[in-house]
Amino acid sequence: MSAIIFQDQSRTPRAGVKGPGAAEWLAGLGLPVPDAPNRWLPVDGGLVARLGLTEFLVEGPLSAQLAAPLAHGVYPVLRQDTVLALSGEHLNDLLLETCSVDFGALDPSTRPVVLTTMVGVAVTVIPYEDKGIPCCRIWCDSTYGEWFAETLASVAAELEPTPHSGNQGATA
Amino acid sequence: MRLPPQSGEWIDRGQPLSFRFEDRDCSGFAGDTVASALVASGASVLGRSFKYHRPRGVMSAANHDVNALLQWGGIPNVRADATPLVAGMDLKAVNTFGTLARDPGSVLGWFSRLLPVGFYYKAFHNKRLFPLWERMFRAMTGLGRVDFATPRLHTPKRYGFCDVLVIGGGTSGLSAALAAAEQGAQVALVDENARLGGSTHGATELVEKVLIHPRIRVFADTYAAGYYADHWVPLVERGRITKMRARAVVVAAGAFEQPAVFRYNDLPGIMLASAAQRLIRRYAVRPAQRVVVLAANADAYRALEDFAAAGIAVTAVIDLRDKVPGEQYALVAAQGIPLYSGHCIVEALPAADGTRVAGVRVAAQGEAETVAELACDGVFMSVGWAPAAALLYQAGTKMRYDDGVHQFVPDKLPDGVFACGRVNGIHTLGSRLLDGERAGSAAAAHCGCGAAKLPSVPVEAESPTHPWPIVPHPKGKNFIDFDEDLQLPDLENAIQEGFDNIELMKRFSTVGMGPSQGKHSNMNALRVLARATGSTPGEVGTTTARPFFHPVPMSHLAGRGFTPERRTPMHHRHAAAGAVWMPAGAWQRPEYYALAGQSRAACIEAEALVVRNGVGLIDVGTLGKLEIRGPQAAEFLERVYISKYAGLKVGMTRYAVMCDESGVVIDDGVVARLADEHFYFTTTTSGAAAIYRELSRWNTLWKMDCGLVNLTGAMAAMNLAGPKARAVLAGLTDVDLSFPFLAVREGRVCGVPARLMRVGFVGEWGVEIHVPAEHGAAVWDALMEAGKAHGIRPFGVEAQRLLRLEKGHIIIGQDTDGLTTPGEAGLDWAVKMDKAFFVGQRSLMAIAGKPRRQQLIGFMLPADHQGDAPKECHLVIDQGEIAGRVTSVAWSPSLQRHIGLAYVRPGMEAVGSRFTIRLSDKSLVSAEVVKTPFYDAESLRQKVEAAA
Amino acid sequence: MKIMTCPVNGPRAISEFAYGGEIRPMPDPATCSDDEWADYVFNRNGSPGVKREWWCHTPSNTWFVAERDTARDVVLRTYLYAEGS
Amino acid sequence: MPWRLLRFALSKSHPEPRMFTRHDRLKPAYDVVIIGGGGHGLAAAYYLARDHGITNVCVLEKGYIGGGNTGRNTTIIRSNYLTPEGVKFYDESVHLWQDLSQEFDLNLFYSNRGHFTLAHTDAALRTSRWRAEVNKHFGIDSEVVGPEVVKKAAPMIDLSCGGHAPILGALYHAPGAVARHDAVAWGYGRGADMRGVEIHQRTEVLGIDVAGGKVTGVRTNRGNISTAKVLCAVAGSSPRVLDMVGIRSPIYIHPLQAMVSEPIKPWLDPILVSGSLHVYISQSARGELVMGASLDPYEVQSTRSTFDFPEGLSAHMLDMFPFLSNVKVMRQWAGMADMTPDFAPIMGRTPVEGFYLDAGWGTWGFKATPVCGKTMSYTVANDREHELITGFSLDRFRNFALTGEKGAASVGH
Repeated sequence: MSAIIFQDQSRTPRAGVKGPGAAEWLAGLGLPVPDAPNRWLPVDGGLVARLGLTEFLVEGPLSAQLAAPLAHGVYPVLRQDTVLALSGEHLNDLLLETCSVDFGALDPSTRPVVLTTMVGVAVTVIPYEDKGIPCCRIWCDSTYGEWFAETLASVAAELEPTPHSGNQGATA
Repeated sequence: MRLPPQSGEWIDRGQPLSFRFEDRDCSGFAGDTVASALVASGASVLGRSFKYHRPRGVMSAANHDVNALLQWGGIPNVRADATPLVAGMDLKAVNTFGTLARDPGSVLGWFSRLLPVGFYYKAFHNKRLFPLWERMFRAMTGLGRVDFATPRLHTPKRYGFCDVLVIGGGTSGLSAALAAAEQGAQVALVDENARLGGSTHGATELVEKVLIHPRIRVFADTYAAGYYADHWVPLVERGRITKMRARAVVVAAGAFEQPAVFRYNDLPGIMLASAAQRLIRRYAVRPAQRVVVLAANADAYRALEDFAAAGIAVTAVIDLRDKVPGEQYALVAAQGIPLYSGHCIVEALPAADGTRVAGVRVAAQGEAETVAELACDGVFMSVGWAPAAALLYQAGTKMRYDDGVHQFVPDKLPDGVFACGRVNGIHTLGSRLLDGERAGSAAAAHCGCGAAKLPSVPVEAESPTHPWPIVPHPKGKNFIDFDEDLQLPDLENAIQEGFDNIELMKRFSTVGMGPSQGKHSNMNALRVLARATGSTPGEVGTTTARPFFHPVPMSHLAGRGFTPERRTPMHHRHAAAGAVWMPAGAWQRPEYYALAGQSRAACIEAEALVVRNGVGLIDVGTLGKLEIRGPQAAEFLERVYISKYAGLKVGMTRYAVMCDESGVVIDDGVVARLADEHFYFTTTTSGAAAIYRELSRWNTLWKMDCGLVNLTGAMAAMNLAGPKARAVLAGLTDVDLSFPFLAVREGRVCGVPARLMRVGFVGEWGVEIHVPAEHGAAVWDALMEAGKAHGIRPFGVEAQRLLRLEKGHIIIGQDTDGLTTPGEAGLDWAVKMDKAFFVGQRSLMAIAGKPRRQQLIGFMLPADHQGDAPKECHLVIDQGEIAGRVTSVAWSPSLQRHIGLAYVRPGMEAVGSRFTIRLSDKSLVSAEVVKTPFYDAESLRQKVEAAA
Repeated sequence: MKIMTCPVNGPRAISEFAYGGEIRPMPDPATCSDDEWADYVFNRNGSPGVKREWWCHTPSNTWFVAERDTARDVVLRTYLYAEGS
Repeated sequence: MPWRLLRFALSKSHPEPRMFTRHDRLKPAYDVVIIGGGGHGLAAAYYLARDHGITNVCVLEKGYIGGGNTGRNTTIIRSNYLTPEGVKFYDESVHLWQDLSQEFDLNLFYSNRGHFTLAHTDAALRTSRWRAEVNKHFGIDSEVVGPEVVKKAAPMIDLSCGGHAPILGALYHAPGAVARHDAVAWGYGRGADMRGVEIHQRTEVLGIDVAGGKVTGVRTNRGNISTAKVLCAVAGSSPRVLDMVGIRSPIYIHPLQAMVSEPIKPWLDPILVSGSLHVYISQSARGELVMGASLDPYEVQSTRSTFDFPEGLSAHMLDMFPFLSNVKVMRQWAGMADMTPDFAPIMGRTPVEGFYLDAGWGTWGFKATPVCGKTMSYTVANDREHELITGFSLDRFRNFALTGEKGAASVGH
């Protein structure tokens, strides 16, 4: 089976902010603000992800803007995550062996942001497609980062070509 | 023996496989089960029974022939009837003394009169002799053997998702899957057999349709191990588990054909008619030549066709029913087979060597006198069925006993759970098709796919199950439970002894507790109990059907077994420096750094002395690191910590102790005020996650105008300490290091933003440096580099423990326990009862009036102390009574004394008084209560300006 | 595995959640008696029934309220504390 | 073969009487009504009749005897507790256990296997020493031992536990034992029955009558009874029964699950417990591995099973014993543990006169069965707590005077 490609993108500039005033404050900076929880929007060279109701993650050059003076109810969040970009035809098989969320049921075009656990580690996941190839971007606490990446890689390496044994040629 | 090719047979005659069984060379074909291959090569005895070591053969060929358990190398309890044949297998029967053919254990059969039900409760319990008996039992008990060389198998586990999960690939299951898929549902179909089709044994048109359907995923050779909340069903495949989350579940698990109960009904050659049919149709194996068919339903007569086709001569059909329906009678008449209706087998007759049935004695139902003795080498029984309802029970289905079909059927099904086919009391082929369609359609509709079709399913015209297929015999050996070697009298006797409800009978007699979990025994046992207590099977009820449906290997359950590991940014620096690790939750922390040729103690002592006399560096990045901002941030901290923070000056820090609502100390740390509405604070390593979560809960509850941020993983932290620490840091930071003890400053270290806190945990001039995690390693390297000239060394947790002990600082969880109040731990000075509120305050108020339980004090051993020193948790003894315990103790290289902390009874805490500590060897050590800190009593070293 | 529905993150395996116990009103520490306080600190409503409980979706640190029948382990509804009952 | 088994061969009919008399109806009044036909309730009935001559007693069981936690636990018996009151109490229990089989003339398979509490952290090692020292103080055989001793007792163990929880040592408790749990209930039941106690199964208590702060009667699905003394020994149902008499308690219910493997030839002699890995394991006389873990994480008053349990427990089992990979787990089940804030039971009189409580047994009720019966029967008979249980009174919570067992639970975890 075609391998799953791992890229460590932890060097991408990023910043976070949370609090009841965060959405308004970001909008005030001219950043696009996803109107629903757990959705993301692309911004040139990066993205703005809404993690739940009042927390945001900004990736890319625009994250520099979060250095702006704070407002009432706005709390900066230092982001030091390990960031992994995964892609490959059989990515979903890897996700099925490492996470209890049904990514297959999510529609990437709705720009979902998933806060869950993979192999026992809390993660933020954005599933998307690139030229028809399933991809996902995963953020996790950098102190778990090494073990997390090693573990995912070892699972990916063992993935079996067929989605499941005992399948008598039926399409999955 | 092997038959000529049968249409639709499962074996591949192009792939012969050779294997060994009991040191005999055998052969079979790909597609065989071990059992079918063995029967094909003429074996009739496949194993020995659990208790009496009686020879046993194929009985169900449906994965509950647990008398045919084999040892395959290191793999115990391999089920011959359910395990595909693999080339080169070397198999031995489990639970035999000597060999399978010659098993001296079978003499136990002669003693069976001496071994009544529950006999082991009735003897062997002489207090002195029991250990001997027990050794004997343990030598005889158990089945297969484990091979200690077996490696840990990492079996993959995956999550699966579908709309409708259909359990059972027989006629009704196939029909259900198809109906659901046709309505647009994503369907998963599971069957434990290698091929779909159930009792039709494979390649039907229906099977073809299912296999090619784009919305149906097929899991063959896979079993559903159990039903768990919210339609969560683990599917056990040979090499993995798929944890299937369905939106609706259709249970089409069918029914287990049930044995008749008569004397010697366990002889090899006596099997269920369905077992014989499997062997013939799937594996082209003829299990016998001349057989007697014991019948009580239409299935038996339908099977005659298969037997004839296989060239098996049927000597007679013995039917338990007085009246045999015309079309069934016609079938035997046509073949000229004698029919004994209203008769039963009272006894099977063993061949001379006892390893196979040689004939049967026939009598009229309820009569003792034999009317015929028929020679045969096989008996095929088809007298009834028991529903495979385990998953329905686990799902919470209410079942009722249906007198029309003499079986339990679903009465009230839980939401989203459906049943069809034999498990639903529907046995006729055409009806099973309809019932499957009904259930599949309804299940799809439940998931919002289409509307439920409601075909009317005709009720069974006649019962496929006989209500009493049981024949008593004065000499017993009429087996009900083949796993446990339980005979009819055993159950009758258990009932007589008062174990007369289904659960007690099961527990006392162990019926249904063997590896087959009662698949062939529970129903007959229940009938026996019902008759004995004059109640109906419905009133008796069934035992609870716990998971698993079939046993599941531990490697499958364990999967890969993920154990997350957490590493600070400096992890690899520690490894390179020879760190000896100690686990701290998910973290690995350096306990100390090993030096070639030096003992652990020496290394730790050296590290401590470097801090006292030079400079040391420790990674404290595992501490919880939190931030709180907002107008009410100070007030929030005042409510969760026992001290005051509203008045804390910007730029200063303060020790912080947290209690739970009962006033027990649960955590501590340091609070630093960076701005009026901005605090940065730490928690213990072990407390970090829970404390952040609990503070978040308080904040949700109190709805205060402030917000918490967890920076535990985002910030690296290290403590640079020692007289030369300032000199090391001076060249690396823009912060004026003359800032006072307990102050905090923000600035840059090695060009990166940093927070510097002047803390005194180890009692020297020291700075805790917090920087973003990505810069941790670089800052660490820079400090080590700059420290070279000053002889800097990294120090580990043990050295830090020693240093803090010299300062009399406590460690939460070591110097406190689950009941310790601040006062007991000597923290009265930190408790501000005059605050409006803090968590635990009200409890401390209530406790204040009561006598104290214990008091933490510092102690020293005499300077001239010889011999062993106390260890942590050695007891303080006062007048022969326990008066406390040591919580921390160490040899202080700086003081050249043994120092420690201990809890003592109130009244013993006076400085200068002596008390006694008892060591493990019961020797007593005298200690003196001393003031803490032990070292640098005035705490000047951490305050004074260290030489720049 | 059992499903718990986080009001923000949606239905998830219950292993993603931390249980915070039944929501019980705290008596006013200033006015309540020692006995009333001890009752609040230690005593529980241990009988089966529908209870309002604290639950936290740990990956997102979202605390919320679940109304759960503890006899059948069935979650009836979940909502954010701020949204009240 | 013991001669006594011969009688089964010699007699035509099965020469065994009923163990438990069947009583068609309840009497209108009893001196003592015991709610709960588990080990504790039946033991209390037995000792009431045997030691205190009180035989006008009925035991009310809503299901069948021994069907609750008595028949659902992993049968471990030990006395290596942390507090003086705990140690004395459980030590007395162990002594009673050792003679029960002969006393009952019923083989309970009381099997002294030795008990190791494995320590994987230095904190756990400290707690082990604490328990060992307290135990020895009261003459109980407990000792902190090194990994090599563990290895000697269970040579096939992986001391590194898969690399993530190395075993640093253990608390070895030689008296540690297991017993056939059901038989304990039957033995006490038969003994009580022979002495005139009535055991009523399938009899559910619907209410308890209290007048003027005193118990006056019990209402059941089979009629009402008047009595002045009620002993409540219902483990997971304790809060419900306490509600009937309006008593508030700190008891909360979490399920405790267990599982058992297919029978395999015995290879494991001692009982092993690992706090860090949440595993306890022993091998039964049938050759089955009996395995348990920690409490379920949240309150549930039912005995449902979860799949997370065998998943997690198996992973930790294989950390210790990798070679069990191919061994199959046959069955899982659950019980309802009645927990208290300080991990110690609640025993004795209550604010309602004539209502006696034996509850809060959490995960350790089985091992206490005999001593509970003895001390509770004394307490009921004399309306005064037996000296061994004075530390376990309900009002310790009102007085913020919790027992110290909580120490062990929080130190070293």
